[in-house]
Amino acid sequence: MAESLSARNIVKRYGGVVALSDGNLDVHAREVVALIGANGSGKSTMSKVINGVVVLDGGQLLLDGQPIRFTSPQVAKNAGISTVFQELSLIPQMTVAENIWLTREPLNAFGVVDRKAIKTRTEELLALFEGTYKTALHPDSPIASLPPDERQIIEILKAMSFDPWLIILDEATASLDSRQVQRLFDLVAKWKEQGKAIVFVSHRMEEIFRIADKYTVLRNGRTVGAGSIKDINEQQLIKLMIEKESALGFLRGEAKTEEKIEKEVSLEVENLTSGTLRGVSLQVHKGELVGIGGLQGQGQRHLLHSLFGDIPYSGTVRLFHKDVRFKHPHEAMKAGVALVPGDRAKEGLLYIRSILDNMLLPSWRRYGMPLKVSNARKDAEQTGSSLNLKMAGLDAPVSSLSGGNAQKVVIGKWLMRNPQVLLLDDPTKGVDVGSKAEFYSLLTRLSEEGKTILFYSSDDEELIGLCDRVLVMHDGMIRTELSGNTLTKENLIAASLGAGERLGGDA
Amino acid sequence: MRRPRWESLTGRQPALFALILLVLSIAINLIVQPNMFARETLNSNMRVFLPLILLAVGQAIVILGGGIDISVGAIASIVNTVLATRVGLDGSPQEMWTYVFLSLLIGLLAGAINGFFIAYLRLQPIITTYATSFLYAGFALYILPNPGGGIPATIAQLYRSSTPLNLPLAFFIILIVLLIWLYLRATRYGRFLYAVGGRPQAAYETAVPVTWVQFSMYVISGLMAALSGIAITMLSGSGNADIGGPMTLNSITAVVIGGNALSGGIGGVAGPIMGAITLGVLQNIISFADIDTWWETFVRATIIVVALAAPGIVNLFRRRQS
Amino acid sequence: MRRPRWESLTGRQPALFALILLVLSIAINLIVQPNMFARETLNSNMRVFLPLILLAVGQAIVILGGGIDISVGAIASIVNTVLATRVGLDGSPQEMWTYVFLSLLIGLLAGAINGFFIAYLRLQPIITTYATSFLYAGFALYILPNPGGGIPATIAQLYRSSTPLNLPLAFFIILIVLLIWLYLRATRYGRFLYAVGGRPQAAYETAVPVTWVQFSMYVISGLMAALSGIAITMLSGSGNADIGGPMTLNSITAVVIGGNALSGGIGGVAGPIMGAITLGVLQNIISFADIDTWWETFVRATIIVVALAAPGIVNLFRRRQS
Amino acid sequence: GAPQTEPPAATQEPATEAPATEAPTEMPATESPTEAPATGEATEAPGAEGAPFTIGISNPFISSEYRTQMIEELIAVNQEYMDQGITTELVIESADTDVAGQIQQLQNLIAQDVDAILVNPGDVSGLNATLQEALDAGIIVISVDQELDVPGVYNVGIDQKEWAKTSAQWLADKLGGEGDIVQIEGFPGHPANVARMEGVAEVFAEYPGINVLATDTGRWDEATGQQVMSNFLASYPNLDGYWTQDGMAIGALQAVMAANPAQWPQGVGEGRCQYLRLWEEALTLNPEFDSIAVANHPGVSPTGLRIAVNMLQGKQVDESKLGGANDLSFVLPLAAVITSDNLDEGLAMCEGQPDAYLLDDILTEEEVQEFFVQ
Ligand SMILES: Nc1ncnc2c1ncn2[C@@H]1O[C@H](COP(=O)(O)OP(=O)(O)OP(=O)(O)O)[C@@H](O)[C@H]1O
Ligand SMILES: Nc1ncnc2c1ncn2[C@@H]1O[C@H](COP(=O)(O)OP(=O)(O)OP(=O)(O)O)[C@@H](O)[C@H]1O
Ligand SMILES: [Mg+2]
Ligand SMILES: [Mg+2]
Repeated sequence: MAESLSARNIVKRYGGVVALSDGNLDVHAREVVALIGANGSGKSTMSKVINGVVVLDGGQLLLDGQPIRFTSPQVAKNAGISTVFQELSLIPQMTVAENIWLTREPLNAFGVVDRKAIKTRTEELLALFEGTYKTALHPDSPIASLPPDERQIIEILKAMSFDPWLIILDEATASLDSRQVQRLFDLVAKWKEQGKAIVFVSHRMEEIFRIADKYTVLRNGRTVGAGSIKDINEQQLIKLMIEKESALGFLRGEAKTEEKIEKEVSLEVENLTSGTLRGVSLQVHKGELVGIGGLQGQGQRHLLHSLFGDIPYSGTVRLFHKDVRFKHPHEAMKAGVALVPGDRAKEGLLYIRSILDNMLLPSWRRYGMPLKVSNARKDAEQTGSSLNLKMAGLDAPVSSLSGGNAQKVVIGKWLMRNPQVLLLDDPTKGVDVGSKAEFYSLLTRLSEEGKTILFYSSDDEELIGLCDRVLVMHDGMIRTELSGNTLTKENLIAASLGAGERLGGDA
Repeated sequence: MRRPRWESLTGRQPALFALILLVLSIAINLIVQPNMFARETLNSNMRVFLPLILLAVGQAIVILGGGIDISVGAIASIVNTVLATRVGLDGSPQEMWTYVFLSLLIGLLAGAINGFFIAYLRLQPIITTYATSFLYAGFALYILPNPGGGIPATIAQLYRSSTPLNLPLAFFIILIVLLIWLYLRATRYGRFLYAVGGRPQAAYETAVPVTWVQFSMYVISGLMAALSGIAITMLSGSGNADIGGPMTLNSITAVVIGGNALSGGIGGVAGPIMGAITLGVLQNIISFADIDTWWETFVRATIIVVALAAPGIVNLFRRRQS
Repeated sequence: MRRPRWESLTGRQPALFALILLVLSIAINLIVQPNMFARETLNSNMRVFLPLILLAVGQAIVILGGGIDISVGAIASIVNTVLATRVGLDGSPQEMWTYVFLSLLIGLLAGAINGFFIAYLRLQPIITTYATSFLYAGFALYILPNPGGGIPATIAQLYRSSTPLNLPLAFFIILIVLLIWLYLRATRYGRFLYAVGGRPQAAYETAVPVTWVQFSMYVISGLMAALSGIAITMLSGSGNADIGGPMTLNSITAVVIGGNALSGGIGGVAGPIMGAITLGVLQNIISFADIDTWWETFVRATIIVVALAAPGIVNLFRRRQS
Repeated sequence: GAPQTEPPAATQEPATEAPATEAPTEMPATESPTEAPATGEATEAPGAEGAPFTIGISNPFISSEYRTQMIEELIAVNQEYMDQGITTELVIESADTDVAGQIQQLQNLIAQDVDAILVNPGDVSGLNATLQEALDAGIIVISVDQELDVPGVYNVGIDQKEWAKTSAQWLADKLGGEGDIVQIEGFPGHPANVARMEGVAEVFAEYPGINVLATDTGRWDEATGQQVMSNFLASYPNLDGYWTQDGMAIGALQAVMAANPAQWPQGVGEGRCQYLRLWEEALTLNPEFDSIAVANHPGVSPTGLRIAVNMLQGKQVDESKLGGANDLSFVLPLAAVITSDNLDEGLAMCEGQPDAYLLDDILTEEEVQEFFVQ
């Protein structure tokens, strides 16, 4: 097993875009290096250079001090490097077991894949995350049928099954809930013990300080800092990541005041029931920012999509005191409701079309017939900059954006409709700290303008920092409501696990 | 700001390559047929190209929207047989216009059937239209089992030899089609079309009326096929149930040469029009270059291969360089 | 654990629908042609179906891997013309086997050319193979401009009337092909094929040799096309440069009826084999049901539409219900 | 179209001395083995009294006027025999299909125990083995419209080469052996096209003054023929003549009429009512125009049916009357040769017929008897 890998002065260009101009990274066995940076700073590109998926245009890779060229993923795999890809490397049509063991299937004497062995070994791997996924997850489940968090788990297990000495986790925690993250960190600790090296990419500061030993910061494709995590604090890290220190203070929102409660009720849900939802009732006021929390897959997305007319349901929904029952997202949009979907890889974006096209798709109506494209362009530019969107230009295709920036396009296109009710389905997955801050201030501004916001996030920090109230869902029901000083991390976790009733006493 | 690179040029102007190819082939044609731009020659060429051009426009829109329509040729055949049997060689101009109107309805209906299966029943476009192409071709054959019939010579003559402003009639028709397309592209419908072709699921999530857009694009394609059928009837003056069949693959070729991505969402209509003209000009070149009949097939094949593969190969070299 | 739903049945056994369709059409055929299972009848049917079956197998593999091969018919034509001109009506059996071997090499080469363009130069499969189909068809025409030539009658007879174990020879060939496929599918190569067809980018990132797999599947398809060309030469006993052309679209139809997704990654080879047989049986039914000539085209088209559309429609109802 | 039981006229015969009288004597020797199946059939099925006979038709291409007229006439002639109790309803296998498909058609006919098969082959040799199987099963096989080389299979048709020579000869004569011409051919490689173009080349080879400027394919398609002719006219404004065939002739003439050049080329036409009517119209535009229309008539098939019935009834074919490449062909006279001299007659034959109607001739029962041993 190797002892160290170094990347020196890496340059990588995509057409005219320079993704990495001077990337440096050192990682040694038995340590976790946090690779951090704003969206589009080149973290994923660095990962792809190290694992051979893209070929570098300049610079050098050193394995145990020896120069090495990775011309294809095979070469890197043989050198013991494996990756959890930000956009996942799973084949939707194939099963869990087939995906995990792809290229390393155990074979019998005739070169035939040993299906039994595969199944047993997959079950062993799945056991590592036992209890954090739905029971239906099974070695023979097709990937296409799995929710994002379960796919992420499979991607992690797949990377692990190579038994590499270096594992790159590119935003592996973005789709995971706190319990799943904990399991992953337990594994990381074990890997360290076994002498493995880990590169950990995340936008969640709390996670970085929890498991990283070292840090490397990328800014605009350039490594601007590296060192031991002990020697640095969060504010300093963030300062390294972003040039301007805009809206940083907002990061840990101060406790909200209760003054908004008097305002009128804008969204009222009674006994909403569908496939997974088992009678959800809630009220949101105008100008209120209400969070929805809980573990993955407790019905949060179902709730949002039902409200958006995407999933049929029974029960009543009142919007501004009028009973509504949207049969199609179209109707919801007409009534001023917008949903920012979470799984950007699957929904939302037209990758081959331009950023402009994507941002304006839901809003063209406003621009007349024929369309006044220059006005639209101006508006899109404005929304883009309010979200800190890093792009070559509005006419560049979305496929040229980094993961986090693509997500900003998804958010931006819905904000451009200027909705009255904003449903957010885990929108900040993979969005960097700086942009998150801008996004939070944008949300706060919107709620101050009187918009109604229902905000689901898998990031507990975010809910606590941003929301007036948090409704914690468990098993298709709202179990607990946290607000004011009951809105703490401990309570949120306890409630997520279904310990709703005991809460009052704990606080 | 930045100097335009080949990539961004072809990316934003997918028709650029089609234009180069067209200019090139016209140049060669001029060598072998120097009087190519004489009014008569130009007109006799353009009126022959027009049916394919119209078909390619419809095909381009469907392909832009992420579909494909294998039945366009058969729809043109139906229209041709209807006109040839119902109007007849000694029909009145009035009858002709009535049946031209009926032809458009037929195109609309045939397109709507395709659209219904594909947009509402979610069947695969290539297979569905391949299957309906049998139905439509069978129907054309049923209407006119034997080539024959026709339209009044005076009306055919109108199409064949009108040259308003000393320009072929076909120019004006192409211009009108192009203007309608440019308007359409600048409307919300145009944006929806690109969105649906880009990624229907994403478009749906954005509340683009995907089903309706898909349905409508097959209707447009049916309509264009009907227009093509009318044009070819005017050109030949007679009916033949097989007349449209061979044009289907040519229309797809024209669209691809025109720079549209077969996977949808990229391209336009001007490119495919140029592609269709290029195909016609190539035919001319081969015919005038006095190539031995046996080599013709070969030369033709090679030219098509090059035309189809060239953008890909250019891309490849670009990629290698960067 | 869970009761098997139609969805999961067709999802995991995409060939199920093809099987139902096949059984159904055989049942109807039995009504109109009661002696269908007599050895002679069975043999004479199977030997006619075999060329399409072999073509469909190659096509199925390419489609599974996310591609498509429009040139298979033309490759079969080359092989047919080579055998018919080089072996000749009075060639020796030994010559025949030499040229059968050469035919396989030709199929391999033609497939490799396709594969090179598509896998290494990254050109679009549908366009590339459409273009090479012109080249290959032109080449076949060059080898044998006029239909004619042939293979020794004794060898044709061997193919036409061998019935080992009282079963048509075709059965054994199909069985061998199926066994090879089942083996292939169970190997790592099989997994790679499904992975590349499913999501090539992900496969690439997982260190699957994507380029190589893509290349190899066109080679396989070329090889199967050559086998198909050999079979059709044995069947007809003579050469005709146009012989394979019409079979290409039929092979795609067979694959789709067989339950494979045109988008790749789903399906197998047994389904397409059943699909090809179904197409042949349908032809039989139409011919025995004594349908009036003009309606035949219509009936044929309708049956194909239904066969192609049925899985989609079933899916639709399933979706509506859930 | 109304079935034509009364053949238009026997008047067209002079045009062709049937080129059928070569090597009549050596034949019997080589023919005797192949005669065997036919005689076998005669004894198995008890001759004329074994009736009614079932006759099957295999046709792989449907969308042409020729094929439709052929099928209609077959049905009409068969009706005569049915009325006499000699045959049953025809078993018709007719659909657009490829070689494998026609093999399947033939196999299905064999499986249905027909007594005779009339096949219009889509491939000159691809059906040979299957037809041999039919012969082995004691079925009488007659190939119409296309000469096959299978011992035991009789062919019925016109001589394609002779057919083409007739009009080429006319053109050469008309131009006085001198002038610039163009040619529009059918599908390159199609056997009929090959035979025809050979004939045309033979004729023009004898006239060094005739200068073939260009040859292009009109793919046997009227619209393509028109386009090709338009192109020719644009680049060779002083054409003296053109040679073409079948439906392309209509397109070519339309192109000439549309271009209306100062000097019209003289051109070859086809024996179809639409052409004759167009010709008549062309004369109003330019009385100088002259043409010739030679029919490639579908009536050869119903004539073939009559021959099949006679064979089924046990009559002996008079081998000495056969011709063609292998002396196994009933070479029928051309049905109609229309020139400016008898254009009126041609138009009269078209009276009441649709445009698509091809001038036709079906041999009568008596005429067919000529081919059998008396
Ligand atoms: N395939 C591509 N084509 C063109 N440009 C690309 C491509 N992939 C990435 N880029 C560009 O390269 C830069 C770095 O992207 P990268 O994905 O490495 O960022 P990242 O640090 O991973 O960001 P995120 O946190 O959003 O995932 C971005 O500006 C992006 O737009
Ligand atoms: N949906 C769209 N959103 C934003 N810009 C667009 C869109 N469609 C076209 N454009 C812009 O318009 C210009 C021309 O577009 P396009 O390539 O579609 O041309 P076009 O007129 O369709 O050409 P033609 O019709 O061949 O092919 C480009 O600069 C392109 O970026
Ligand atoms: Mg990234
Ligand atoms: Mg364009």
